[in-house]
Amino acid sequence: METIRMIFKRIVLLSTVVVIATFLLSLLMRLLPGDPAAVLVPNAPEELRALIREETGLSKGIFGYYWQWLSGMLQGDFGKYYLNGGYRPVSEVLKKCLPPSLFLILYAQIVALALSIPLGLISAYKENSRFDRITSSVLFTAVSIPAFASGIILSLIFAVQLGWVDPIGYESPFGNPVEHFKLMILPVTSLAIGLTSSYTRLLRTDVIATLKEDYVTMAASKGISNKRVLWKHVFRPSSTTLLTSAALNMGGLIGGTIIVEIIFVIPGIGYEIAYSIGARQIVAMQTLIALVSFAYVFFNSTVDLITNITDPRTRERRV
Amino acid sequence: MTQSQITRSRVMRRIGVAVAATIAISTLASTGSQAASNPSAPKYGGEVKVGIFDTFPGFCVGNNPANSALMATRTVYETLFEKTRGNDFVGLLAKSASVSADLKTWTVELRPGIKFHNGEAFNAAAAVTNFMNSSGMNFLGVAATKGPAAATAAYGHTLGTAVPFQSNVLKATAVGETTVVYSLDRPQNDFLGTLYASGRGFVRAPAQLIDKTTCSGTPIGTGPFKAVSFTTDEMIVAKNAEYWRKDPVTGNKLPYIDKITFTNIKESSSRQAAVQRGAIDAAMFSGASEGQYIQALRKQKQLVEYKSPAEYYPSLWLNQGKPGSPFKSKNARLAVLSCIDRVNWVKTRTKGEGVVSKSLVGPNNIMYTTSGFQKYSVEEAKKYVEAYKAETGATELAFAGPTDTSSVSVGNAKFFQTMMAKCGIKYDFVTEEGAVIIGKAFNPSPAAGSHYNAYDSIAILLFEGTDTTFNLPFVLTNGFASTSKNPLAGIFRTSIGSILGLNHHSNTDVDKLFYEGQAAQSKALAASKYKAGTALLQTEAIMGATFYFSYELFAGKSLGGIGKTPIELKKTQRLMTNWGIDWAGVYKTK
Amino acid sequence: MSSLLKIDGMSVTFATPRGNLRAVNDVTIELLQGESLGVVGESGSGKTVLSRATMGLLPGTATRTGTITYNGKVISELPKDEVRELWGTGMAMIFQDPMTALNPVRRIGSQLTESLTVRLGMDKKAAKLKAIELLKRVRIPDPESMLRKFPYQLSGGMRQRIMIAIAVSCEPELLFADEPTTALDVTVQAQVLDLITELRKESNMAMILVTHDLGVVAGHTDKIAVMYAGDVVEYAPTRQLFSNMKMPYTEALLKSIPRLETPTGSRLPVIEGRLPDPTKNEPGCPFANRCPYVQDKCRAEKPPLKDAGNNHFYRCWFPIGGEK
Amino acid sequence: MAGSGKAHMRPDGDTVLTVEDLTVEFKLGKDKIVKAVSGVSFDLVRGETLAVVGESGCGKSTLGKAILQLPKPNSGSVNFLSTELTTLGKKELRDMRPAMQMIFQDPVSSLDPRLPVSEVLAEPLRVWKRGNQVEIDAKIDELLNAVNLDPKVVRDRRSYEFSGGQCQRISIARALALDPTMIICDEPVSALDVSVQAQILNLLQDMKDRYGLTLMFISHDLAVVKAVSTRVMVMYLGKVCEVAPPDELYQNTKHHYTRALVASVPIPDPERPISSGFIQGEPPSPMNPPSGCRFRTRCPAASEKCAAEEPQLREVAVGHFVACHHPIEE
Amino acid sequence: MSSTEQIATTDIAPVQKARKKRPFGFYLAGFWVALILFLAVFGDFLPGPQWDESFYDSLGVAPFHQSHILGTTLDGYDMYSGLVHGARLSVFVALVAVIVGGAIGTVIGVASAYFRGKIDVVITMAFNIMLSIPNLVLSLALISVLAYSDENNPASTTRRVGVLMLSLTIVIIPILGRIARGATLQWSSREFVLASKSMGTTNFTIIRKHILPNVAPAILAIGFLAIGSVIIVEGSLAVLGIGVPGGGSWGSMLANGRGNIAFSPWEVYLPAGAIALTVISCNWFGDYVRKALDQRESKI
Repeated sequence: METIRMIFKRIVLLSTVVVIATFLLSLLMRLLPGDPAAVLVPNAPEELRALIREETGLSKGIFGYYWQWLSGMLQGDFGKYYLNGGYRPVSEVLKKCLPPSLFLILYAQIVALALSIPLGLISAYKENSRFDRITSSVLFTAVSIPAFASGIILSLIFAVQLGWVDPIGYESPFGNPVEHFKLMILPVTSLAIGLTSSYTRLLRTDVIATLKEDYVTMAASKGISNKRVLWKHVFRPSSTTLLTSAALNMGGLIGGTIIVEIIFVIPGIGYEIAYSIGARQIVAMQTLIALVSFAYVFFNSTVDLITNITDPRTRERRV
Repeated sequence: MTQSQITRSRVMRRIGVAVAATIAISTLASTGSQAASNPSAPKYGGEVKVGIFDTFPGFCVGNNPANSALMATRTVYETLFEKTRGNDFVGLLAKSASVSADLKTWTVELRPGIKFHNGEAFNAAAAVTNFMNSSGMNFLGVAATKGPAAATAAYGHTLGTAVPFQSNVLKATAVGETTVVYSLDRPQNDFLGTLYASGRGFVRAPAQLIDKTTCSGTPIGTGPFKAVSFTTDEMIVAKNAEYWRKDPVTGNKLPYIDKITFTNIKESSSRQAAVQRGAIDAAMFSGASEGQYIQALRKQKQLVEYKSPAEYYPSLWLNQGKPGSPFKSKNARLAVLSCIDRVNWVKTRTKGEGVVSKSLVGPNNIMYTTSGFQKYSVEEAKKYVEAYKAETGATELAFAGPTDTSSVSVGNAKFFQTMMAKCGIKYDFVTEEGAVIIGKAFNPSPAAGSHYNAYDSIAILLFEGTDTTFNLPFVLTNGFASTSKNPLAGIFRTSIGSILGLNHHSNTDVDKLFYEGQAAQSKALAASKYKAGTALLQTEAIMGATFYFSYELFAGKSLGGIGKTPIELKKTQRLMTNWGIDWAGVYKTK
Repeated sequence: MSSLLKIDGMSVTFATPRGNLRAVNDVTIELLQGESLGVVGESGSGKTVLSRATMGLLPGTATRTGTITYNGKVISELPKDEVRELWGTGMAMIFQDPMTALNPVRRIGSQLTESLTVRLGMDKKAAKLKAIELLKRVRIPDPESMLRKFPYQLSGGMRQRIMIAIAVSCEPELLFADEPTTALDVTVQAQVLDLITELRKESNMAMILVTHDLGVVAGHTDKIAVMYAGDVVEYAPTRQLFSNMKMPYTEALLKSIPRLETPTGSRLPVIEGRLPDPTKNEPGCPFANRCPYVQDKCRAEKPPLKDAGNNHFYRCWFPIGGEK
Repeated sequence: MAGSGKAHMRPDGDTVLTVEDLTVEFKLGKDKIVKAVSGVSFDLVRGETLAVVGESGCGKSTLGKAILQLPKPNSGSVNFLSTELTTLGKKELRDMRPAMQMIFQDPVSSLDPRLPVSEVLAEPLRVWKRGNQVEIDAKIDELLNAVNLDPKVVRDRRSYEFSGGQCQRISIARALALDPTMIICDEPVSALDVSVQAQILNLLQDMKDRYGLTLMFISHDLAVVKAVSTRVMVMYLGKVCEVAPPDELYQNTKHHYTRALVASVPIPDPERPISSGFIQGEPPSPMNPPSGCRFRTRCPAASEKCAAEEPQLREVAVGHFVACHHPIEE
Repeated sequence: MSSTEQIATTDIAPVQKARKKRPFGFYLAGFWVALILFLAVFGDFLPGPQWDESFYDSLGVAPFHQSHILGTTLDGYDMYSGLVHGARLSVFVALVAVIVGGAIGTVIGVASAYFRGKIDVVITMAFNIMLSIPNLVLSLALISVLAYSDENNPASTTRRVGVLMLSLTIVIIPILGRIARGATLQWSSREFVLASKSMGTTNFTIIRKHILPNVAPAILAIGFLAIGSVIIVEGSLAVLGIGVPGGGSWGSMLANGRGNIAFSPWEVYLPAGAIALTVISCNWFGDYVRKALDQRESKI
């Protein structure tokens, strides 16, 4: 009962945040000087602009426009690209661009977690050892190299000069799985570098703090093995922070993949966002950004909710 | 001058007509023949990936894909005519054409038995439907009875930019199944160029044209390949088993390849690396901005270069019409045009791949003349600046122009800015997405207080080829002549007709000279009129030029048959143009 | 009764950025089976370090010297894995703060049965039965439902009982109780102390009770070690200590505790001054500059541990009541 | 036990503070209300030290803060120096603040770690514009001397350079800065070592005598309370149990809860072990207190009456008040 | 009474001045940041080629050329003067965004946490909303709208730089605001705040004298990290083609040189190195401040 009420409250809060965020976005769009329809289709005759104003609801004032956009979204009408005379439904574009981004993010997360969990645990356990210091400084440097620089440099070295993989492109995993994974290596690497660094640092700090907790000493004083202490008593409470942060990154990464998708020519959602912003397709842009922020808020709330239910510590705070 | 706008511009793909066949075959024809030294019998099947550098905006009349995207589009759509390497016309969907003595009635015979991908027959009625759509006649018909909004609703979101190019046609009539008669307003010796053209002359299935909701997303043509899917950056086409063409030499049924994927790889280095590595089978490049990549790829033994003639002439348009623009003053125009350091531009910006201009167009073009062309001189430019200040009382000569967001374009703009600064001219650039720039430069209905062309100046590729059909609407004061009997002239003279002349000059002597050229009965007379027109444009400093260049396609040796399959015997279409190669006869060797 | 634990000359030093910090100095203590020892001192006296060092639960920055003999076996030189064998089954520990000493993300049941299954090799079912029995022993009502609870659902007293249940689950011979009641209210403190004493009696378990409160050790220990600045300054059977204390520090400490008998409004005796800096090795008695009986010798030379007979030891040149 | 009533009030005395029916509740989400203080009444006569004793959660600290209107109580009246504080406006309340001061439990947390001692002490003086810089400096030295700290040594140091006892001295000096009438001491010694604890308790006594203060001394430790107070009020779950002078309270305990508290105090004497025999278990949650007498769930003498009816404070001996239906008979 | 006068004075522990041996990284990072700041301020007065001049005769020369110490780009721009000029733009944009955004965020965050109640709910929600849009996307959207140029007033370079800074500032506000809010929550629950309140100090004075100075180090620590991320976001925007226009900043240099990486790789490596070193230095300082802060906190 308690949980259901909490879920309900979350949903209400989530919807409020998304509605306000998207409304502000529409408001932002209306800040554009001049006629928004002229921004959408710069070289169209007035008649066409009138038609587009009608179709998008731009003619109905900010609230009318927003309501039309929102109700359209709820009914699965995600708006259109009006570029260059023709138009394409955003939903059609989404169908194409979501899978590559999701795969990219998924792989980056898997790689980052697979690397950072052992690294973080070991370097925390051996705090201030040589291993810890080397790992820390390497990761410290790695996190400071922006994805665009690492992407470009990786592509130069491994694709252009060594020719191990193709520098660009995307293949569906269902059509050509080998090629899919090969093409994903470089973009996933350049995304995962930063992620691994921040996850490892996060986990390390958390584990070091946890190791100092009385309950860890208590567990050790039972005479159980170090390994068991580390996994059963240290990792689990520490992993909550890590997983929370990983899940939060899911939403953030959708936006963060823009650069990587552009450098490696992956037709994902980041690519489409950059494109729609560049082409001033404000309706499509609003939809895409709304989806990203929805994803972010959704992951955020879900993780919060799950930790709320599974991690007794947050319940403790609540009580 | 921002050349990459040039290469990327989504405007106006042009039409050419060979009135004078002065063009030498591509100097690189021999390069193309390297493939011949590696003979292998054509094979069926296989998939091909091609790298291009433009996006796909859609496939209806109103959508105007740019150069390299047109290469993909032309695998689906075909034109009535093609141009040969000898600058003659060869019928593609058409069989032949004839013209009346007064040059005002053109009769086109179509090839029989051709079918669209959806099974519809390609016939005279279909050709007329296509003309009615692209010329705006259909739009006008609905607009007249039901109003412009209904017309827009019926014919998609925008009209094609082909409208001014076809403004000289009063009527197209189907006579029987395979004959179309075009009645012209003024005499025109180069009319066939209107029916060829990069994109403007594409023939679409009537079913596609009628349905505005699917028009831009579902291309249905007669071409060797059928569209499978497309996104902004990728188009996939698959073999059209019913294709009508056969190799006239071997009698093989075309096409050979099963599937082609065209991918937009915006970044030149990525495209270069991809084709060099063999990740893609072929990639297209522009000599205007990708010199270093072209030169690097030339060194690759595993690749073959296919080069277009150097017939692409970017120019700098100075807007005389916009309020606040300094270019109403001839001194201001002369100052800017005298300040263009072409030699260093070509060296620095095109890495030597461009050719320094001596005229608004290259020597291959019938309009070519060096007369009146403004030469580079900082001293002269400074004098003109002073004269401009004295004339107008302005404290400085300052103007602005747009540049797209690519690093090459920004680099060009920066270079241009520094160049202008040396002559004491202040140039500001605005970075905007290419499509936005085009929209604002060619704006049919500007808001109150603004102008059709929003920019003081714009560097853009509008001139090309060996003839004038494609160039004319841009240099005239209006795409519709003042005397035009075209029913569209009334409503379009103010909007569509006037937007093409980006400089918005009012020198009707120019119109006169070019119309006389079109009406000339002899090539020599036509040439002299055109050259006089060009000279006038140059003397009056209405627009300027820096260099001209060619397009290249690099393909791996796994691709055979490029440029080897003529449409008809002895009538081989061009090997390589700004809209790429003909893919119908290409096959995979492995 | 035979000797269970013997600590001989144990010192513990921590490496800190300010230099080596001497937390425990040359401590010698012996504990018989079933005996309970109170270690008393103020904060910074080294009492907690003493208990953890004995068990071997020190962080990596600490160095321990001296010998520890447990059940006749020298364990101070054993590798960590072998020492660990003793934890839980031989020596067990309960901590000061029941809020932090239970793993917040694991259920009481799993924490309670962990040593049973891992250390004693019980199967799950047996472990659960044993856990329920343990909970009953520590007077927890409704033990079955308790197994499914998380620590946050319990009050402080309950948690401390759970912790005691965990500590005694493998029937250890020696229990380290580090300030087990400091975080509890007085009424609960009394209950918990009684519980510990009762459990000890039942299974003849020895205990080292570390606390700052002389009142707590008074009723619950057999002997007491008073610590000051890392030294055991007085070490005696409980009754002996209270009736015949030798060390001025012990006396001062005892006097400064407010009592119910203290007349209202009277001034309390105080200990002036402060603890010496544990990173500096100053000569003399560490209590010298706070001692009311200080003489020159105290400042010059550190007193050795002296025997007053009856297992009573102290570290003072001039003990109360004179030397024996 | 643990009831309401005003029998112990001394309306004729020279009262500094009169608290009547004070109630403080905190909301913890929907339907979760912590009833921290429920209808507590008491008064403070000039010059006395009232000790408020109880276990954690009994509402004693909340009571102290509510008197200072930090935050304002939910209901009840607080009359300080003949001024009703609960209804005062922001400005007027602020004007009353110098007369009532507070000393907190955590000596380190009650000093801003960034400010040197001189600034800590100067702050109240500046806020109330008590003199110019020279006068303020002089006052600071006087205060530091009063709490036995050498101004020359401590003036420019910051809180983390001091031990807990020294911090508490500075806190006392700060509380004295504005010459208050009343100081509320919220567990001032419970975070300190025993030896230091005695120093602070002595100091508080000295200050009280020297400045003629009225003290309210909040503590959980009966032994500490005994040493300093002139009157003791025992609280349980937000209610008053017993009010009496300390000697009377300990020698003639009437309330079962007080008896349990007294019995539980650890005595450093091996011959007198502490006893847990009188009560068992722990206090119930203040979110959901028992009906009637709030102590009845743990009381050995509880009857049906205790559940039905809340006991009122009544006088059982001179100055000794108890709220219990079944007080302990001698 | 047994206590002597002044007892408590004699036993004050002598101040333990930790030996101020700073790690080597401190000097390294400090040197780099000082160098960058020096170049940003005095770069124009240093001798060297024009940064925006294309040297026709030295296209793409490698570093250690006699007249172009760090080489030139393929388009003939001098790398050294480009980097010096870029230092100014990148650092200027980042500093302005973080300082202004940090100041606004701090004020909002502190006020929100100090006064709690409805304001806090609204502000927390506002921060969450802003944080729900990824940094890069938010600045992209803001720039594309704010820097939109209609035909009558083309967005000038100055305006676009302004808009860029404004957008990055807006992005920074919730990030630092949330830190300020968290730190304030923690500090305002300390008893000295209550003590100050109980003495009649006004809220404004409490915030100014007690909250802000204590919250400042936490904000400083995150502020350093934020400078690093702003430099990265600016670089990303440049790679997307909408950074500082005219190609002045490091990000734009890298974006412009990206295509030439196979021909003149120093065009990418040098600005990427400059960005990475600056970000590392900023992160390092942030970490250093945070560690110092943690140490101080643990003492408190």
